[in-house]
Amino acid sequence: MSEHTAPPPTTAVSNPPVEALAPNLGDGDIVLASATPDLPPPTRQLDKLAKLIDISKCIGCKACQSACIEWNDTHPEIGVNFGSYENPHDLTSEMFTLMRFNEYEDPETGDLDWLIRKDGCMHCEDPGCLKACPSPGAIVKYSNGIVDFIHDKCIGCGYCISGCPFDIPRMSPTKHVVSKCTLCSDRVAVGQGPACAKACPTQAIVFGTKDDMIAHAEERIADLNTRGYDKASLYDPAGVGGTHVMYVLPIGDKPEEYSGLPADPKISNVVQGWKGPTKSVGMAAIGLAAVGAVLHSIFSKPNRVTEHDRVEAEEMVDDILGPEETAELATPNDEGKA
Amino acid sequence: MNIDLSRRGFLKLAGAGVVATSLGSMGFGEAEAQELAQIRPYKLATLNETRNTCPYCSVACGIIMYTKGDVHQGQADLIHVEGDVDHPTNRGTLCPKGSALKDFVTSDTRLTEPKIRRPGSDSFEPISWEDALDRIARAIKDDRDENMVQFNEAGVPVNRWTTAGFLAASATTNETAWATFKVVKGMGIAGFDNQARV
Amino acid sequence: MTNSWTDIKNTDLVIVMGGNAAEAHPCGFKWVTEAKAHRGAKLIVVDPRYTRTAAVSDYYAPIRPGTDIAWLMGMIRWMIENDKVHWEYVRNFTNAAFIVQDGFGWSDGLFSGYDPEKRDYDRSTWDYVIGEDGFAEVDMTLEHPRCVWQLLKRHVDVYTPEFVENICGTPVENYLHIAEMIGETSAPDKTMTSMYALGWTQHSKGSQNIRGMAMLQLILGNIGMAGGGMNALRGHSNIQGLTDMGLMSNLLTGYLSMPTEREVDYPTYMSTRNFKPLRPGQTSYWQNYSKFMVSFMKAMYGDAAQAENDWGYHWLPKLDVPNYDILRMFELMNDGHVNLYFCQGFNPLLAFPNRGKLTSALSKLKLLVTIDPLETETSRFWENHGEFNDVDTASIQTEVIQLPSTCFAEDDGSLTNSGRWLQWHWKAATPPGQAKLDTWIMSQIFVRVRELYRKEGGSVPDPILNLSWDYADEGDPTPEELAREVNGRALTAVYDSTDPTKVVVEAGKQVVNFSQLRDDGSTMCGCWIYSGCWNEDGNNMARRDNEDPSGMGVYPNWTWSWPLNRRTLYNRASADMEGRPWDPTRPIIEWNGERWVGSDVPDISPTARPQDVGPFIMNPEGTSRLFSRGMMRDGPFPTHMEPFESPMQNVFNAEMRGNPVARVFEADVADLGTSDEFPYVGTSYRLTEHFHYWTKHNRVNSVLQPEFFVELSVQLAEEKGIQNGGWVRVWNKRGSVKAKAVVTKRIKPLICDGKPVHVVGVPLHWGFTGNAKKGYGPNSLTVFIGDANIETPESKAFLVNIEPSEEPVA
Amino acid sequence: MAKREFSESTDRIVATEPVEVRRYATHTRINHWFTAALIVLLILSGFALFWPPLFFLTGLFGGGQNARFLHPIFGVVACFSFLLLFLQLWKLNIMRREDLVWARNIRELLDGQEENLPELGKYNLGQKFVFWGMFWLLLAMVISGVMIWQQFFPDLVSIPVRRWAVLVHSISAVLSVLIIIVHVYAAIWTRGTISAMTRGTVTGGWAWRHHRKWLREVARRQDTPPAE
Repeated sequence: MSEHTAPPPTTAVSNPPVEALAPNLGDGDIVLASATPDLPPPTRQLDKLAKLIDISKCIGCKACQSACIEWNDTHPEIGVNFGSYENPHDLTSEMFTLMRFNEYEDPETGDLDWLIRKDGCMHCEDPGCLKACPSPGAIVKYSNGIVDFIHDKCIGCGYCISGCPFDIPRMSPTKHVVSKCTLCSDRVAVGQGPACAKACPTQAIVFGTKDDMIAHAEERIADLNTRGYDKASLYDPAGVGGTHVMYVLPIGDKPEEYSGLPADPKISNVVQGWKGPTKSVGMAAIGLAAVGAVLHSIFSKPNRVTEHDRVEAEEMVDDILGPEETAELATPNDEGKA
Repeated sequence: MNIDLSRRGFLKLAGAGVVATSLGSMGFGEAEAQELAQIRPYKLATLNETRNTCPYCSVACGIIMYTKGDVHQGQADLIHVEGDVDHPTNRGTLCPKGSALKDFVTSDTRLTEPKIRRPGSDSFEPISWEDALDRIARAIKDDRDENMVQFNEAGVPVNRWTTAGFLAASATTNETAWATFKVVKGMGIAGFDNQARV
Repeated sequence: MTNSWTDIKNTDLVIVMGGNAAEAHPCGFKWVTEAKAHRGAKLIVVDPRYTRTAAVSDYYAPIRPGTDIAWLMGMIRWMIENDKVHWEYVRNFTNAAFIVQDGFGWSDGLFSGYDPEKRDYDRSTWDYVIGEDGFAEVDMTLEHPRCVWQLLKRHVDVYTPEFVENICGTPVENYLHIAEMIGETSAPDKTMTSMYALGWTQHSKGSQNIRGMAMLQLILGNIGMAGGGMNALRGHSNIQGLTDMGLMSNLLTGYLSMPTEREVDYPTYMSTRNFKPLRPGQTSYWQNYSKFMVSFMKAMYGDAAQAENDWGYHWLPKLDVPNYDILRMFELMNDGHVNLYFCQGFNPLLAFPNRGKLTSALSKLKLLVTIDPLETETSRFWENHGEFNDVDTASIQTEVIQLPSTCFAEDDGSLTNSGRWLQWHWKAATPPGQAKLDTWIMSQIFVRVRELYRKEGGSVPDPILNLSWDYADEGDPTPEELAREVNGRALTAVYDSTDPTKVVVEAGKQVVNFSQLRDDGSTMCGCWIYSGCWNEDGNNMARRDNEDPSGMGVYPNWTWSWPLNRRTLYNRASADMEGRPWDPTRPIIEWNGERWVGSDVPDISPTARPQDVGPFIMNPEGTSRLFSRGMMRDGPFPTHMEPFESPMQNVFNAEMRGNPVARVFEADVADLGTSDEFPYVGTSYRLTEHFHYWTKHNRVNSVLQPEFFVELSVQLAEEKGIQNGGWVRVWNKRGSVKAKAVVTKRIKPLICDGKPVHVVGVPLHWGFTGNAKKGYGPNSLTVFIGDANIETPESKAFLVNIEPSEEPVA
Repeated sequence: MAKREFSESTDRIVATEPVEVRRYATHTRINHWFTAALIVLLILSGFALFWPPLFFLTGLFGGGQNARFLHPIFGVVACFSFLLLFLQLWKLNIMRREDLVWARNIRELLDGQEENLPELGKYNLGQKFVFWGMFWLLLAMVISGVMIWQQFFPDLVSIPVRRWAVLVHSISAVLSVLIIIVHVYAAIWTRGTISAMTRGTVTGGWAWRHHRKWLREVARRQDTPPAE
């Protein structure tokens, strides 16, 4: 490891270094960690980063998928064609990003639009996966916005899958750990941008500080407005506190048309209820019950069998059985006699 | 022991980190003491980089090849390929094919030894370079001597050899092309083309 | 490409027709998205399918495969009718004003001089009227009834928008909308760029498709302009280089042409190639032909090439037919006339039409040698793969030798990109196993053959014994040695052409460029257009200065571009008759009163006065050609011709099938089908996830597009009961393939001649070797007929039938 | 032979001086403790995944991955074990009128005044509540548990349903732990109870005090009419 630390990334248009640099992301940059209520405060605040996917420039070439596989050394299966350009057929624990295709005909004009969306982790400001995760530190969020899965802390419970509002994390059926896009945290750590953004032939995927990306998106939207896409918009959903992967949507008023991009994603109330009240109220109730029992045992005398009870019992038994049988049964005798 | 431990744990609800540490020290594998952040180790550190050009389409994107070892001093294995940001045309970008160039170079259907399929046989068998090249040279000599058209009816020297043909690779370098051109036209082969015909 | 990839960012309008740039050239297409984002440029896509390029287009229109000429002639008609013409450009920079001989004419879809027996034209009248002064007659008013402009107006008159719609299936309203968009670029300061590829070349009249657009671009004044031009997006990384380098049956290096039998000696050969100017003061650069030819012969035969033996002219093979192109070679092979065949990094079994015929032809060879880094279907054509390659292995007597070669990662050298940049690359990895460099393999074969001739003598040994082969290691020439040979050097001192006492190059030194070549044997040069690539300044192809002073994407010091490091061809045409740029905001070069100056190397003598010398210096006219004289076998103007297999008769001439002068081999006539038997139009294409037949060997690309499929419209699927994702069989007389069906809204039935025409899209990329699922290529179905001029097979339009089917058995 | 309404066939008086009554047969006791043990494991592994401060408990199972793997397996076994117990005990846990009277006077019970409480059979309402409570909660947990059993049923239900399942599962877990606390404490507070599940017998006094009808019936069932 060399002395000097890698600079913070500002763009994906950069050639990765070959010298060994100290990473610029570390414990001190973690602002959220799963199941870690008393996380030590970050030592500094990094610039917020974002990946912007301009669908109006995307040609659906899958360079992002290819670059993703190569950089992350994943091994998706060679599948089959099922009547679509989508391959693999869904995100998998070996395919972190996926081009989704939808042939959309404008209800008024009947004009065809081939809507192609790069699906993958949105790196939410308020990550549902992290909220749901029970394993301390298995999911972390850095102050630059990257939400990362720490595989050797993952216990394979799949709670993050229920927690995610975008249906992104995928469980490896063999390794029993969950995977998703890391926003190439290993590249970011040496001052680079994600492999997909670097590769994207038309630069439909761009990367930089979130402020720069929003400014860039505004330019793009202005251009789209002049081309008849007057509803063009930036997708940075507030429901999850904004995301660090954003889209420029030409048909901005119909995100669902982009292969089911949720119009108003947020962490499900059920998940909120489960990780919120249930946990606190539940554990409180259990605590109270336990304490209550202890106190009761201290401050109230226990319910004891009295001499009177013993006598009553013997009398009752004598009355029913009569002296002989009683005598036979005098001492403990499991065989007894019917 | 467990009871005791868990009590100690209860006393120490000071955050998983700390608890984990205490457990770790008690030899609980899963909860080994470890820093929270675990960025994947950066895989290009200390590799060699070499400028090259994508061999696929004619955009001819600039690429950087990251290798373990130096090709000029023995073995060099390709680890990663990425677009070259310095290149004016592709500015570091690569298409789905260029991004996966490493898989072409390291493909398990790369050819590694000369092979020969005998007439009627249902399989290839290995053959040494020497034998293969001698066999080819002999076949060329014999067929050329037999079928070279030296003169046409009018007695004009035409030196045309049409019973042999050569298809050249339009992914080879200009230098390879020049060597190939000299050899093939030099031998008088008329049926000489490359993919530009397709 | 007349322009460079990076120049596309300067355009106002991009038309992608006859290609699918986003899908086949994604990183080059970046410059289209740049032009859109930063110049507000618009993108038009005209294609039978709504492609991935169309997905980011501003306007899309469908067209029936193989009808581009009608579409383009209609556009020219509309431009003329609506005065969307760059008049000053047309008058001065094209041959619009030239007077054409009376004999020339056109009727019933045929030009004058047609001979149905020969299937050829007598082209003698397709030329200018030459005056007493030996120069062509012109009428600068363009009023003369026999001037090219008037002939053109008459020629395109029939192509009304309705007529075009009837043939092409492009709805009139779409067509007119596009006409409006294109028309705007007739303004001197507006440009359109045409990006095309095999969607235009792979037709029996491919060259005429391209001419059609070139003529439109000339009429709009878009050739030679920044952000303009005719941009052929070449398919392979060095297909430009191999063509420049003359690895073609009809070419020598640098577009010098192979001698034919009629050229009985060198003087006769040269007599048809001295190209004296057709207008006063014009450059007619081919006047230097002999300098390039002699220098080439010296490069081939060294000292053995002398004036006395016509520089070894007779050692070159002389052609008895126009072309020993690949189709002809396989035809000969199939007739048992070929014994030996070499495939160096080429997989013809999948790349060429009528696979059944190819297999039968390869089976008749004595020896097939394949040189490739990867397994190829060709090298295993004899191997049975069930339905995917159903051959009787035991009966195939061909011996096959498969030689493992290196790939790009393992060699040094230069590749010439589509924009004519020669870019040097460096090896990074060690070859696997015993794989060897192609240069080593070719040299080893050569030295062995030469040795046999030295020992045994034999038939015509001279060209082999005299072949110049002075490399440090004869068995293994280095790329550096070869590159320096290509650039050329002085063999003896070279003197100034005007001052014979002044030495311009000393003996043994590299020539600076082709201007120093001589025809007296004092210079040698492998490929004249590449001269300058490695001169005394060193390896210019390895230059890596990516500065762009003009900001117009010129990058003058990035590697090296032929000719003379020029980045935009015909750039003289970017300025008016006074030498002022048509668009002052996008100047390439301008006349400063004494010389041409600017961001690019002028495509004209730097001191040639703008009023005197025309921009198209390679043409004796000094102008470009709206009328191509006798240069093309199938007409001086493009005229609508149907594909050989078409759902529709030729509207001009019901008797006419395909291109009337295209070569058709007897044996293939029986294989042609008609629309009553095969009602659907098949067309072949590439997908962005794959590169031809290589990437099916790659795991990643096989993941991204794993399995062979065909695309068809929702309507056709319903008609045939085809399920999306289900198996279908597509067949015609030549073959049958089974594929998954992708039923899509992106292909819609076209109404042509009042009837719906269904298109079936057949992507290539699959075979029986590699990682991806086994599959077929479209070439099992395509027609074994090529373009009338250059013999590129008609793979983009053929007839098929389709039905639901079962999974094939491997 | 008197009819059996408030007792199991295995219940009997095993001694008279002092009176000692068999309350649980050996197999029933084994069944009970086996179930109890599994439930303890379930609580340890379950709460480790439910409440972060307890995550370290996964260490008891060799780490999170193992705890995650074992928990549902414990669960399934526990359910079968409980099912056996259920089949043995359900009849006498059916509600009766006197249970309501008993419930109304529950305060007196807590004050140790049981004079006015009705005579009870083998179980009082509290015990019945524990029994049925555990039954329904275990049922809920096994069903919801399978729905979120990622390793073996990854795609059994949709993600929204899965979210509900995990909520139901955790609420049920909390409730069942509350019940278990009541169960255990009641057993401790009511002296003389524990032996029922350890030795299997209770004293006559305990029986007379808390389950008089049961004692009476057990005695009657042992009374052989005098020979003529």
